[in-house]
Amino acid sequence: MTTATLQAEPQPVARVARTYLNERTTIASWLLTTDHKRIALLYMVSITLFFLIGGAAATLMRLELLTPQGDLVASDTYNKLFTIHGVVMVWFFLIPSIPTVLGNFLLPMMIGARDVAFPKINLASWYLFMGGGAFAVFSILSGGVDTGWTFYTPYSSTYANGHVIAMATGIFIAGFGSIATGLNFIVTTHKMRAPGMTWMKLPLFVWSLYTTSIILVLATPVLAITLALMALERAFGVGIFNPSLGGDPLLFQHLFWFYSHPAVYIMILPGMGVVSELITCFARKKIFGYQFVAAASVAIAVLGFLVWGHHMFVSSQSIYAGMIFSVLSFMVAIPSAIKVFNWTATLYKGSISFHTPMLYALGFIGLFTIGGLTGLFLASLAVDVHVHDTYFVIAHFHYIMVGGMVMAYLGALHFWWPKITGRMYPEWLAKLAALSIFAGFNLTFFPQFILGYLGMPRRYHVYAPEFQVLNVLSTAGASILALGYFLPLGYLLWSWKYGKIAGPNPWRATGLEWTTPSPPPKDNFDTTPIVTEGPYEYDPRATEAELRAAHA
Amino acid sequence: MPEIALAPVEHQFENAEQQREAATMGMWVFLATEALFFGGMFLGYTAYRTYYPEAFAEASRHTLVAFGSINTAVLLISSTVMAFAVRAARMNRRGLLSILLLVTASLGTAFLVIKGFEYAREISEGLLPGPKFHIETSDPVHAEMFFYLYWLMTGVHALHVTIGVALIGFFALRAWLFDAFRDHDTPIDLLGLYWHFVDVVWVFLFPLIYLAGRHS
Amino acid sequence: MRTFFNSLFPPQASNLAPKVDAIYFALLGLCGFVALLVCLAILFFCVRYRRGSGADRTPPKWRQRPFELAWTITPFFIFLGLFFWAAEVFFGMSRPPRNATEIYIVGKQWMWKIQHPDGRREINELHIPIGQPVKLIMTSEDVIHDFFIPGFRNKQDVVPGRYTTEWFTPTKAGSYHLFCAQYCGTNHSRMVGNIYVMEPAEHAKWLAGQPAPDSLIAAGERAFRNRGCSGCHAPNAAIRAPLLDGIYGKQVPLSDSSLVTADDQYLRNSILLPNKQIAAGYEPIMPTFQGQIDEQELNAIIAYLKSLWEGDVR
Amino acid sequence: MNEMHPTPRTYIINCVALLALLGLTIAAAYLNLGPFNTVVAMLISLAKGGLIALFFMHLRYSKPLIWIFAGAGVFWLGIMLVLALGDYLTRGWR
Ligand code: HEA
Ligand code: HEA
Ligand code: HEC
Ligand code: CUA
Ligand SMILES: [Cu+2]
Repeated sequence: MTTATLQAEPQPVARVARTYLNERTTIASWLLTTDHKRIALLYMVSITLFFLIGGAAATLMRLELLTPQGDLVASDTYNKLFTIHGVVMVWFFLIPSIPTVLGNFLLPMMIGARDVAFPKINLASWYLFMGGGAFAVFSILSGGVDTGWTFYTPYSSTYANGHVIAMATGIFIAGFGSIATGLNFIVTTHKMRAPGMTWMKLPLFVWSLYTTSIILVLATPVLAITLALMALERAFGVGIFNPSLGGDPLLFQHLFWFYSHPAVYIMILPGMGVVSELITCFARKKIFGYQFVAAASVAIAVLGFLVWGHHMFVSSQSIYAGMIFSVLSFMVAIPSAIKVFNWTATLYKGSISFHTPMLYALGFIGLFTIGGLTGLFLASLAVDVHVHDTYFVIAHFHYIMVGGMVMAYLGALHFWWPKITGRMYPEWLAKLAALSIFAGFNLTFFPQFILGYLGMPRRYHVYAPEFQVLNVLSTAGASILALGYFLPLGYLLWSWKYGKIAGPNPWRATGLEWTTPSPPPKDNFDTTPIVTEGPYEYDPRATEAELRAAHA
Repeated sequence: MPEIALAPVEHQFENAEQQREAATMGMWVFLATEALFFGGMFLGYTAYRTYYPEAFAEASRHTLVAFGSINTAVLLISSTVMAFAVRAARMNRRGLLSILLLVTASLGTAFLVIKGFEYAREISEGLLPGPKFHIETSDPVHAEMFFYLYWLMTGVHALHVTIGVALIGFFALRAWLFDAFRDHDTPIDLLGLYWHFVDVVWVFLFPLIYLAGRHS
Repeated sequence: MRTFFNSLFPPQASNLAPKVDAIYFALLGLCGFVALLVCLAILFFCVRYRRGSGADRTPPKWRQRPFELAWTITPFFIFLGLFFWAAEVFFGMSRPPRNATEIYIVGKQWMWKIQHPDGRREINELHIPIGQPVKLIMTSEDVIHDFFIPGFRNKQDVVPGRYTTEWFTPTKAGSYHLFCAQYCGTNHSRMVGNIYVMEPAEHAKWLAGQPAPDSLIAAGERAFRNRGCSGCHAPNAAIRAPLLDGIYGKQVPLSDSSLVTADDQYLRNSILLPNKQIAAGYEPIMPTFQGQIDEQELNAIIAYLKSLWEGDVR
Repeated sequence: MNEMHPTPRTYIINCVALLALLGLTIAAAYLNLGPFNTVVAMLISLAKGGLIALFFMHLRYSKPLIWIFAGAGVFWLGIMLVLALGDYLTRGWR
């Protein structure tokens, strides 16, 4: 293993280099920074906090579900827990995760720019995010909300108790933060590329951020207006969605899913981008079918807008609409398939090493495939009638969102950690964490597929006793998972101070971001780079030859 | 709205050309999001109108078509003036620019005042949905739905007009006092785009609200 | 072994269950195969081409495009096939047979109220005989609920303000879970019940043991009188209003010169929102009964109106 | 961008055209065209919106990229309306 590592010699640091971290150190210099790298770190800290809130809610939920009776918390509390969990995990953790942390940090560097196009708007987006977060936390602390993350009317607008309006306001505001980020990324990708950085030379991570941003910009405003209408209905009895005032509750669902289905691709595309980077780097091979992988991102972003009705197969929408949405849902799976197959093909004849980021990437492919394939079950009309709103759906999306996206996020953090901090994380501890997360994850969520087909509905605080065994397994897995998540939290912090010095390019990866010192200086590049090569000029044979030479 | 660059070229850009193109593009992207923001309400309107065409037609007859038409004209003319203002900025004619901006803002204000009179009349006639809502039609439930949508859509639009008027006034002042846009007309360009967009939204609102049931 | 299997797989107790399960198993097979293929390929490459393995790494000669096309087009056709199969079954699920027993379901926070055609009522329990198709006509008094019977593989949202339907033919005697599958507030998870599927003879015995019901139609007829409907709609009424005999299932001409079929939804709207659709040739004078008649009484009235139906068009 | 710019004449003509279309749409609304009233009204609105975008918003003189983003908003709005109405209009079908 030691011989297999290809880390460059740590560079002796003669004098303290000027980096974006030590350039200025006052608190104000952080809170008022317009440097994309610092904003990325602000986001990193914030979403970690939100992940802990969402994770704490999940922990309590899993504990409650150990027994079929509701003995740990009351029904209302349980309902608030899954609402908090869903809202926080989706809008305050997973949607911002890779785009705002790694996207902010890397996008300008990857295309050879000094910053994003609108640095002040970038900072503003963080404040919007935190403002929205403040509303959400307020509504949690002052009693919570019990509508589920989907806020279906007329329950949310008329019958629910709790601070629905505060929560909706929080999401509304945070949504504008998302829009600002998306707008920034789109313009940055279009206008800030270094000379020679053509579209066909863009790293696939940039492609994925770009397509994600398109969704952010075109879908989020619909969520904003939908939640605003719901809040108005709740506050003033405006009857848009209220059947007793002549409204149609399904209109809310149409509007909500018009946003929320594309939003699931906001949650997976950046992960796919990360995996494309990791697979190539650790297999030392050019990606197989670059153009197809890039085009698949675009296809997912566009087709993703055409399938929202698959969440409404049994909602009493027209059966003909159901059929259209079903066939389109199958079609949106094709670009995902293209990606999976191309990643697999990339491994062929590579020179593969298994550092922690690669473990996460491989985990992503496996778990995303399972999650995606079960999405096909859900897209099949007759089967969805049975499994809709059961734990089958819960398992489906956790496989993609936790097994896929959270893995990709952790993989990306480990991969770019040396760039962000200038330090290496401890490899063995990190591998241990990756493996326990993988094992814990499967133990938590695999049983839920079975539970779902058995018919256990979701959002159930008490359940039929015959479901208990599988639930106990799931809770056991969740404990392992929780421990697995705490490890990186600890050792990454530790390594910031005590980790090995990493040097500019510990992975010997291609990509402009690796041509800068670690951590990078404030303006990233001394001179604007000129790009002549494609993004993945790796050569597995050269790597092998070097390795043999080192041995001899 | 994309920020207004004070320094000619900010550090992240290579040159002024890149900076201007980035800002213009940012504005267009922003307008696309605005279109979908309004789009949610348009969908609600379309869905209910296809379901309850009679109720919507009858309710629509309770709106004041004269006021609506005048207001449309006011906005169209203000857009024209705005277009001239953008041109004045490009030609570095500070005085003309501030005057044209002021005219645009006044037309915007006129729009709001007229809309305000309309609102006042509708409230007094019981056309504000709520406990006091009252309308002489055969399907009051869905006539009320029309008025929910009416207040929402015109309300959100009026909010946009208000923001526009405030910004235009502020820019007029800056042009007049500091000659802030000499050789630097991008902000005025963007402001113009925003104002024209608000106009386009109204162009669609007008027939949906005022003209839905005029022929019968 | 059997019990172990039963703890992993729900009972198949309706005509729909085998059809849905067939698709499910086909998907399991297909997706399991694809997942296995992908994972095995990854595993194989990871071992064979691990760094320093000495395997041959000369770049292969073949071109990429054929591969890309193959793995774009193959899933496309597989997916189309899956879609048609599942849609076909789904379509069948949404078309109840004509001879189905019609049972009215009203969901409310947090219980199921069930009215049989003969007027018997049950709460959170439904007793039905084997082999007889059942059509549920469902609505809600407050928020959206969902009538879910895992053993039957069927579920349908129950939406306030309108009727939704769901049907099945029970095929196996026993007791099956009924769950509310749409989140509806505090006691969502307690909005559960049981479906008892009985042999016809046993069902008859059970029926005999029940107190004699006031039939739904009789209740409806009473309500029709008490609520004053007959004051306008009786043949001898002073006010001119349409006669309702035989209305169900007919094409009714409306004042805007369109035609509608007088189905459950239409009757419901005529009573709650009478001015939404005006029968051609009448004044819109019928008062609305929204907020005065509750869902169960409404169901009774509609059942009564349906019983006035003569003729054979359905 | 600077070479080709609308002249004051263009703006004035555009303004007059817009006001004329406004008159037309009002007049059309008082004719009974059956279901076509809405169609005509929307077509005229599209024309007006198009004129504003093309000339006042300088779309006509802009790069293709700007066209794409202007089109994207409209296109996605279309997706929303068409697919959602696909549900609303077929709900009664059996
Ligand atoms: C990141 C998040 C994410 C992603 C990427 C997806 C991706 C997909 N989802 Fe999922 N989904 C959710 C998150 C996500 N989903 C959430 C959160 C919910 C529940 C919301 C709620 O109600 O709270 C949900 C619910 C949901 C439903 C509604 C279920 C219900 O409530 O009844 C449906 C139905 O069609 C569905 C389908 C799909 C499909 C077809 C895909 C496809 O994009 C998947 C494509 C990928 C693959 C198919 C795998 C790789 C392909 C191959 C290896 C190809 C080869 C295969 C063959 C040839 C067979 N999802
Ligand atoms: C988007 C991302 C996301 C993520 C990352 C997760 C992560 C997890 N989720 Fe999920 N989940 C959703 C999104 C997500 N979830 C959504 C959208 C819903 C639907 C909500 C709804 O129905 O409205 C849902 C619903 C949901 C349910 C179904 C609830 C129900 O319907 O009744 C369950 C049940 O097991 C569950 C479990 C978990 C678990 C065990 C994790 C684990 O991966 C979490 C692991 C993390 C930790 C463990 C953090 C570590 C921190 C601590 C342990 C702090 C401990 C401190 C104290 C307790 C003081 N989630
Ligand atoms: C004041 C008189 C009046 C009363 C009371 C009244 N109706 Fe009616 N009803 C009418 C008239 C007039 C029409 C035809 C115009 C219309 O469609 O609204 C009508 C139409 C209907 C229709 C539609 C018939 C068709 O041919 O389309 C139904 C069904 C109906 N009523 C049921 C009821 C029921 C049930 C009640 C009591 C709960 C009731 N009505 C009470 C006057 C009345
Ligand atoms: Cu009723 Cu859930
Ligand atoms: Cu979806």
